[in-house]
Amino acid sequence: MNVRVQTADFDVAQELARLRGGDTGVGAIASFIGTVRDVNESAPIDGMTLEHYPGMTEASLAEIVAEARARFDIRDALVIHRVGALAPGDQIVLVAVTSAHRGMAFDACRYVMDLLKTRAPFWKKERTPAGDRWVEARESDAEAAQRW
Amino acid sequence: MNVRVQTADFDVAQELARLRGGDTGVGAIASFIGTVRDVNESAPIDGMTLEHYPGMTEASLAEIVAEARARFDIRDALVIHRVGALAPGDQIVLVAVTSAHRGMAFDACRYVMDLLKTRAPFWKKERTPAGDRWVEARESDAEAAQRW
Amino acid sequence: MTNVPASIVTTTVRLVYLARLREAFASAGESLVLTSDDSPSVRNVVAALRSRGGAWAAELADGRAVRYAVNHCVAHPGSAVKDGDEVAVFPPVTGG
Amino acid sequence: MTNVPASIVTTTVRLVYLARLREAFASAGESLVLTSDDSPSVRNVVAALRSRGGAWAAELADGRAVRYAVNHCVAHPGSAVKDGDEVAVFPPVTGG
Repeated sequence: MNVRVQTADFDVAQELARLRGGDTGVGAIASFIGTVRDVNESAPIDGMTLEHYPGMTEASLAEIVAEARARFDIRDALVIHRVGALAPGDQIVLVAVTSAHRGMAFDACRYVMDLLKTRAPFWKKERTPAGDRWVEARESDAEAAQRW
Repeated sequence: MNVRVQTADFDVAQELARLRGGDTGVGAIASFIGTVRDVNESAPIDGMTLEHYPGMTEASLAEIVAEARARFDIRDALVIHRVGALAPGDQIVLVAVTSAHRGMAFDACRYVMDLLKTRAPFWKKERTPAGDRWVEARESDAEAAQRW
Repeated sequence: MTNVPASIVTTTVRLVYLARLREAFASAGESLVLTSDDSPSVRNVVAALRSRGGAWAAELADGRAVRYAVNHCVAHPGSAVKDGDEVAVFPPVTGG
Repeated sequence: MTNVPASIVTTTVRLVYLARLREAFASAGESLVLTSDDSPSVRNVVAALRSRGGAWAAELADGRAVRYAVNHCVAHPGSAVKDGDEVAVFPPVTGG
């Protein structure tokens, strides 16, 4: 299963090894990890809670991966997104793509992240010294998704 | 030391953790791993030997990383390149970049790989059933580097 | 010509509210019965909610960024809804 | 005006051959003494090697893809070389 939503952390080396499996046709692995920062819009962050929409989340991620497979010449792709309470420094998301050559791996990895950011139903609620606040969507994310 | 040339394999999870260190200003980690394929230009590959030019290799990689730092708003960057005998499936190179947001991390990671491919003094010699052969430089790599 | 009265159709949808809207509405979801003489759409759902006033009218006002899904697929105000559909109402996503 | 004879300068460089060229030349490197009445460049080094004929002339012929470095920095045929420099001659790189 190449799309996972989980509260548990992940080990990127293990996940990449599993993704490649025994496929020695793979020459390139591009990956992206999103992590919790301790600051956002100049305000300190104590942590955050990731909420999602069970059912739609998995469908949405699977659809994005299927689109990436159709659009780019890749061997395989993986998305892991965590939900629940996270602390600064914690890993949030892993997107990894294998392909024969690096161009397609980079493109597909970025494509999946850009679409995930605007289409996958996750919401971040930050804990700050001034109280909790829902993170606002960034216009730059909409623009990144529209470039494709 | 964020540029390493070594015969030993590397663990990507460990390397990324070391790269991030305690920097909770990091929100994005883009990474790329190149691996040995079992086929190249339709011919089966039993393995390869990576030769390099000691001294220039490290200087060249450090220069590429410095250029990436100057050009992109990133927190840190790492390059590990293996040399010596490698088998199909083996990891060859790791490029990893940390930044606050994903755009710069993706750009800088790809930039380092594109420049490494055309400037860093490494040469691959493939072992094939028909004998050993030096890998020829690919025109697409020169084009990728020129896009920047 | 004779005017034939349109048949009155009721459509029951399951509503799901998420993230900031779940908190603003103080509800994770509910069942909503639409009464309409036409094919109902997400727009009819939103209109029914807005008519409640208060947080409903404020959060779903024109110009507010609200997203919709019907049966887990991204939807738009014009998307059709039919009996038994799950209609989700949520703010722009902020994962990753 | 009187013609003043130019002084004859010798420049000794350390040559490094890598990868396919190391094999073609059956050598990992050598010392080369350039005798020149002008500021020598990589071009003079290449000319001296080509004049040996055989693999040297073939591998370093015009139109062959050959790369150079002087003291570990990417260089070009016009790059100056001075006494004590390390000049590397190698094929286009293929790492990564």
